[in-house]
Amino acid sequence: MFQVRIHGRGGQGVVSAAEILSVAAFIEGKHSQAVPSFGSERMGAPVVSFCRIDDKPIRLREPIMEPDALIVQDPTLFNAIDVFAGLSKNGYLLINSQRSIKELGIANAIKLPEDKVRLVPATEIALQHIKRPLPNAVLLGALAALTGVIQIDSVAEAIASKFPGKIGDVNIQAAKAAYELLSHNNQEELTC
Amino acid sequence: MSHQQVKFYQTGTLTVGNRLLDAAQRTVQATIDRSNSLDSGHRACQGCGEALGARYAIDTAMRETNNKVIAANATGCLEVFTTPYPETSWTLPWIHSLFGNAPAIGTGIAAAMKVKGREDVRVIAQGGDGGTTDIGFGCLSGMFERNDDVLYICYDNQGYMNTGVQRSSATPGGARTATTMPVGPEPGAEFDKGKNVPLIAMAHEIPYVATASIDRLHDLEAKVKKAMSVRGARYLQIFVPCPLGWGSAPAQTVNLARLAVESGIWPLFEGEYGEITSVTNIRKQVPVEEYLKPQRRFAHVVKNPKQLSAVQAIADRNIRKFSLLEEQE
Amino acid sequence: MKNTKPFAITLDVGSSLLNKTGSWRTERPVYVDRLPPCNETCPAGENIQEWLYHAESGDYKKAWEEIMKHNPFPAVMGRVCYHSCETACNRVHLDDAVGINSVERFLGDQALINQWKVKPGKSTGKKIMIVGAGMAGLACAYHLRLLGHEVTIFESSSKPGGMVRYGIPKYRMPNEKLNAEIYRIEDMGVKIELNTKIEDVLATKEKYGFDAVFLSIGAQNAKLINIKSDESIPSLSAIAILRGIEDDIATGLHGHVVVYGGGNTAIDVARSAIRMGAKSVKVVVRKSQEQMPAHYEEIDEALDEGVEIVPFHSISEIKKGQLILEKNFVSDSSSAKPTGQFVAMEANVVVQALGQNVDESLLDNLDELRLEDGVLGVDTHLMSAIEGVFAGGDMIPSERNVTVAIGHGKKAARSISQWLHGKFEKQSKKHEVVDYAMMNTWYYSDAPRTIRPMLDVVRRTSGFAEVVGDLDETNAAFEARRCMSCGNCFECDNCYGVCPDNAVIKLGAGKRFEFKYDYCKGCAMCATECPCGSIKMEPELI
Amino acid sequence: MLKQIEGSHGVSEAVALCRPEVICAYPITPQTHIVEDLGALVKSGKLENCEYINVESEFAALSVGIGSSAAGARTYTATASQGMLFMAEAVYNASGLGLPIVMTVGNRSIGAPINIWNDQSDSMSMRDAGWIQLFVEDNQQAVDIHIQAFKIAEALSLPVMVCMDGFILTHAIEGIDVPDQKQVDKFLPSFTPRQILDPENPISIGAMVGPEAFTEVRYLAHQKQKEALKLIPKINEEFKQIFGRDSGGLISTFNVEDADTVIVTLGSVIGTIQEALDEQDENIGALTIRSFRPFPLEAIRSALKNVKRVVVFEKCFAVGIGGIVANNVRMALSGTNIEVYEVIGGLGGRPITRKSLHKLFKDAVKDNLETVTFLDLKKDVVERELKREKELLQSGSVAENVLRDVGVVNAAKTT
Repeated sequence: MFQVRIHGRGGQGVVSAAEILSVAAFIEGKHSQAVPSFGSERMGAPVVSFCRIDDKPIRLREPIMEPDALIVQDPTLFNAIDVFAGLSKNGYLLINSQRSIKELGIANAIKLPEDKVRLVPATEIALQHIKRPLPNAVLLGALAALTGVIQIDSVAEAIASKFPGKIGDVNIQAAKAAYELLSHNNQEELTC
Repeated sequence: MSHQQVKFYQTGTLTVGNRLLDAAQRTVQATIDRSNSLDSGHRACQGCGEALGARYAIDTAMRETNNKVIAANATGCLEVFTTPYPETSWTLPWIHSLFGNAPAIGTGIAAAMKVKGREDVRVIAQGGDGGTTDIGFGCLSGMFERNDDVLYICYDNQGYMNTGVQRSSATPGGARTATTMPVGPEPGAEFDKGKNVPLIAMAHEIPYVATASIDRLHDLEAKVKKAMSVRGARYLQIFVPCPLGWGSAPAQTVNLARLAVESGIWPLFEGEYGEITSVTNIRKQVPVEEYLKPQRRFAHVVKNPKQLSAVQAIADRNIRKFSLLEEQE
Repeated sequence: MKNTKPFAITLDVGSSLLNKTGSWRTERPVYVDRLPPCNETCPAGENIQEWLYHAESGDYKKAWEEIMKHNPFPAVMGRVCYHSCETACNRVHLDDAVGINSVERFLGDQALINQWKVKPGKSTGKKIMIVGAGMAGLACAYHLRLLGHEVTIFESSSKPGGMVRYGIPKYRMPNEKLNAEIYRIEDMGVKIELNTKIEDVLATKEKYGFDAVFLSIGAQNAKLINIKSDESIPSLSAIAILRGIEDDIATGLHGHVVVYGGGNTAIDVARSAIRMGAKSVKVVVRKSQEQMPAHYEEIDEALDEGVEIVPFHSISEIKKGQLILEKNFVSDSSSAKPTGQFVAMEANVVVQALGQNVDESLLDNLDELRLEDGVLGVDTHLMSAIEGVFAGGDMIPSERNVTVAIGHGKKAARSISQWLHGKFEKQSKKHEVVDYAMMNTWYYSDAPRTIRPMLDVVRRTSGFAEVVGDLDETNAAFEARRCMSCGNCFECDNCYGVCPDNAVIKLGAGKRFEFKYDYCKGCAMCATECPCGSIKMEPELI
Repeated sequence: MLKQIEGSHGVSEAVALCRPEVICAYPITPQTHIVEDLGALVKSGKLENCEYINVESEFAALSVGIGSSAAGARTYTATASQGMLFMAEAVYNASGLGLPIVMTVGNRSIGAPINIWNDQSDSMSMRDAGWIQLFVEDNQQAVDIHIQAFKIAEALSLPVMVCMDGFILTHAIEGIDVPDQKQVDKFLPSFTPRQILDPENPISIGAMVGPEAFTEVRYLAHQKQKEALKLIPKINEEFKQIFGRDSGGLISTFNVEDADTVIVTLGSVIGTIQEALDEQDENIGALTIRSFRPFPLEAIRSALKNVKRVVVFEKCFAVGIGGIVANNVRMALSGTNIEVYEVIGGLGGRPITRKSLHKLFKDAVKDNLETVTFLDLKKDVVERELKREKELLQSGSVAENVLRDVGVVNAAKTT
């Protein structure tokens, strides 16, 4: 079973991200389960969502305590809550930021091999393609590239099913852009 | 006027029937084949105004719809005295659910009829003033606001008679009830409290609102007739004296209703979409004292000049507000 | 379809009929017919409420037939009856009395226009002799015919009708109407022997083999007083003058006319004098105008026409073409007292209208019968001291007016018929009279009495044209509809409507209602809301 | 057809497949997505011959349903938490009048303190209202049970509550096989009411019943629920024939045959429990109660007859006595000497983790449990509060004090 935990703020599509990810897995014939953090959060409040992917039916209903992958849609959360809680030693980490880990001042918090950590300017990419600061689809593209747990095409199809038409198209472009970015650029510029 | 006033010198259109009127102008109650929706054998007190008002209203609705009416009834006297197991006095399809939900029950029935394409079947929800102006008020306002195709009829006897005569928001100032006893410096129910639901109903701008009284049968039937001729939410509040709760003689029931109208205490009017469209004039104005005197619940008021003039002031205000003494066009 | 309904919470319609709430009752309502005040006061015993009921729905013939059960002279009554019924009418308390008299007059005239007739009863072979073709005699004859008896009337005058013809001027009672209603009676087979003065009643009875006799010669001898006079002014009798007018004989009324007396006859003469061109007409009465016996309507109309009333005076002497009047002092309603103060009054003729006496000559051959106080005594069946000889009208002790006379005629006819059958029936007990308080008059809508259009004074004074105008087809019905049907159900359906327990059965038009005592809880709402007071609450035997 | 959709969406599609004629609801978290979807289906015309009514309260919502059901319309509504309490009077009335309404409950706690998260206090508050109560384990079952619910309700002329854990199921997106219309029409005939308001055959529904017959009315209601004990498995079988899926009927068992210890529970938590059980070696089985009303005394008794101990794990609790489900289970096991422990967990949305469950299992097999155990209770917090209680005679609102101690940050973490 592969477990993904997504952190962000209300309005950034954190819940949609988990849903799209689960649909993408579903498209690939896998079993998957997406669950939002339950609550009455309003715009801007910290939000979490979860997605489990497995080859057999998923019975587990607990929140994801030990994610295999962590997506942080908003770096300002680092000061708010313990984003990294339970992240397994060889898990993946995706952060939406133009800055470096040092600049973000989280170097000590991260105990992962460099090839599992990526910083992606998701908001910028989103603004480029979607014309709105919605990093979620972008980061899913990045996740596909970083982990290979799902195919970028499945992500695209899932986005299309969630957002038919124009909005879907631009989101797919953005996701693919991030996918390309992570597939071809060397680690250097994306980690330090 | 809400109906054609035929002025026969003998009894005009004031009596129930009149052999000199042509059939069309006679009341439903005068007909030999009226439906008697609320039939004999019910357990209402002697001279019950509510039993009378209910039969007047429902029989008319039955006549207007060719006997296709379903009624929803709130908990209260009307429900208790008509349907104690194993006997029912209702001759039309009728349901009692709860005290506060009759309007919603009506909405549900109307929705069912709509979806089944039985829009020839009309729905009436009904209750006493307690079930209408107090506990059922939320559901009533909701039914109005959605403009559901339901006629709601409130039989107003100005208190919780079923539970032993307690104060409701329709209880008039000064009245003695079990919860507003005639003791202390302000004996009886306090003045300047309570609500005027007909006017609140009009504020919802529903198609039709009217007040009626069991002493004005032609007027009452004309209003039910009118109500049945339109679709959407409609409200009718009928004044029904209660010998038990008011401490009046059973034989005086209709007469008290008459005095309430003639004194201006109970203004009769119609409204459509929030506008008052007609008023039934006072015939022979009487001082409120004539209305209050035969009722034990006002015994202390009649002896108390301050309260007496307060009641008269209310009547005078009604007469001004609805111009009950002016000739209507 | 099998019953799938849940137990107890769902019930079948009609089940409450098993619950007989009639057992709650301590009082039970009952329908009653009470006596309306109009009927009670009518001297002719008409069932006024009943004929108005038919007139209300425009069935004028039925209404007329109802009158004819009691009174053969609706057209006459509608003009000369002093209608005590209207004074008694309960509607007075609401707005104004029902114009019963004018409706009756309308119905009477309708009958004449449409020539409605009445059939005599099946012949009994009995023969009755009537003396005097006044209202009493004619009414008696009519009712005897209804009962199937043969009737012959002997009348001394040249025309039938008595005081109505000879005592009431044309302007109040046009001849053609009177003649028509009398003819209708003759048409039923009544023989009238005119110009025949009966000298010996019993002999005549014997001679023609009559089975019974009715005396109704009236009181037609003027009561004249001797006024001290130098004959400088003629002093005439009112009766003679009115008779003269009828027979078109010169009356001697001219110049300044003074009428002495305050009764209807006095007013009739005074108003006739106006019409005959008198310079002035004064009516001298001993007491106040209010105390005059004449009917107030007559007095009012007379004043309108220019008649002058001179109250509190007596005529004491006629001297040198002048009347000497003495002032009277009237303490209370008691008799007038002379004061010794005198005044003179200009006059060309004095008319005495101080009352009439019965002609005693009839009794000369009837030893058993004597007048007491100027009238003939009779028993409750109007039979005199002589078996089979009955009497009525102005000649017996009672109020003297046309309607009373007609009432006597009816009563006598029925008594005679019973006497002929061997025994008098007992008087059936009268119903309780409806009092205004027994009614719920809120239900009667307000309506002004349809005022009888008065001909204007000038036209009236110019001749003997009829004074009082007619109702027509429509307003007659509407006037009738003002009747409150006191004490008698008119099927307004109130009881049927206001019963909270459906305990009243409507039996259909004309059949009235019944109570379902199984369910009636005895709330008495029906009795309270009955407009005409024809439901009564009676205690249950418990 | 298999779809990756939200539980609420699955339920709305299932309800729509049952061709409801009147739907009436008032929004309350976490039920909202279900009625929103249904509203859209009606408005768009995808769901035909159906009236969707937006009302002013839950009380009105179920009342409208009572009216439409009595008038012969197949009727659906949904609620949760406070909404359930606000409609409580109508809940009793609907069953008392014998009206086959189907209602989804998105299980949620009841305040105060107000709390929007999952537990089962709301359904439990109405456990004796005369409704049939079916608890589902996952969203597939939610879909399948709703379809069966209409058939059970209409067969018995009794209302049915389908209880699904709020958020955990209503908001979870997972694979659901949504049946097609033809299958559902084959399984569920159109509604033939036992009683109906009809001008052609008038009746009076809702009489006042006095002491002379009230006991009998209640007795008959009880017999009807006993009937349901036979009917629910029967209809589950019929469903299986057509759709090929088994919803378990009255109960589902998991390795109980030769277990010493059995965890008995309701609803979605069984998934996590099964995972936890697979990860350990103790001889523990599990049993879920699908039908809480009627309560399957016999089925549970025979399923557990050979075990040593039963641990009832429930997301609700009767203040002043303890577990609600546990006491019903004790009744099923009365006369046996099976030890029954009750564990209260997941109140107000507190996550139920495998970690905590493993500890619980270990203690259970060692009979190292108190009769009533609160899973993951913050002992330090309650002890501090209890101490304060002792010190001050009155201590103000317990809830406030606890929240102050726990602190907002911690509260956020627990999600």
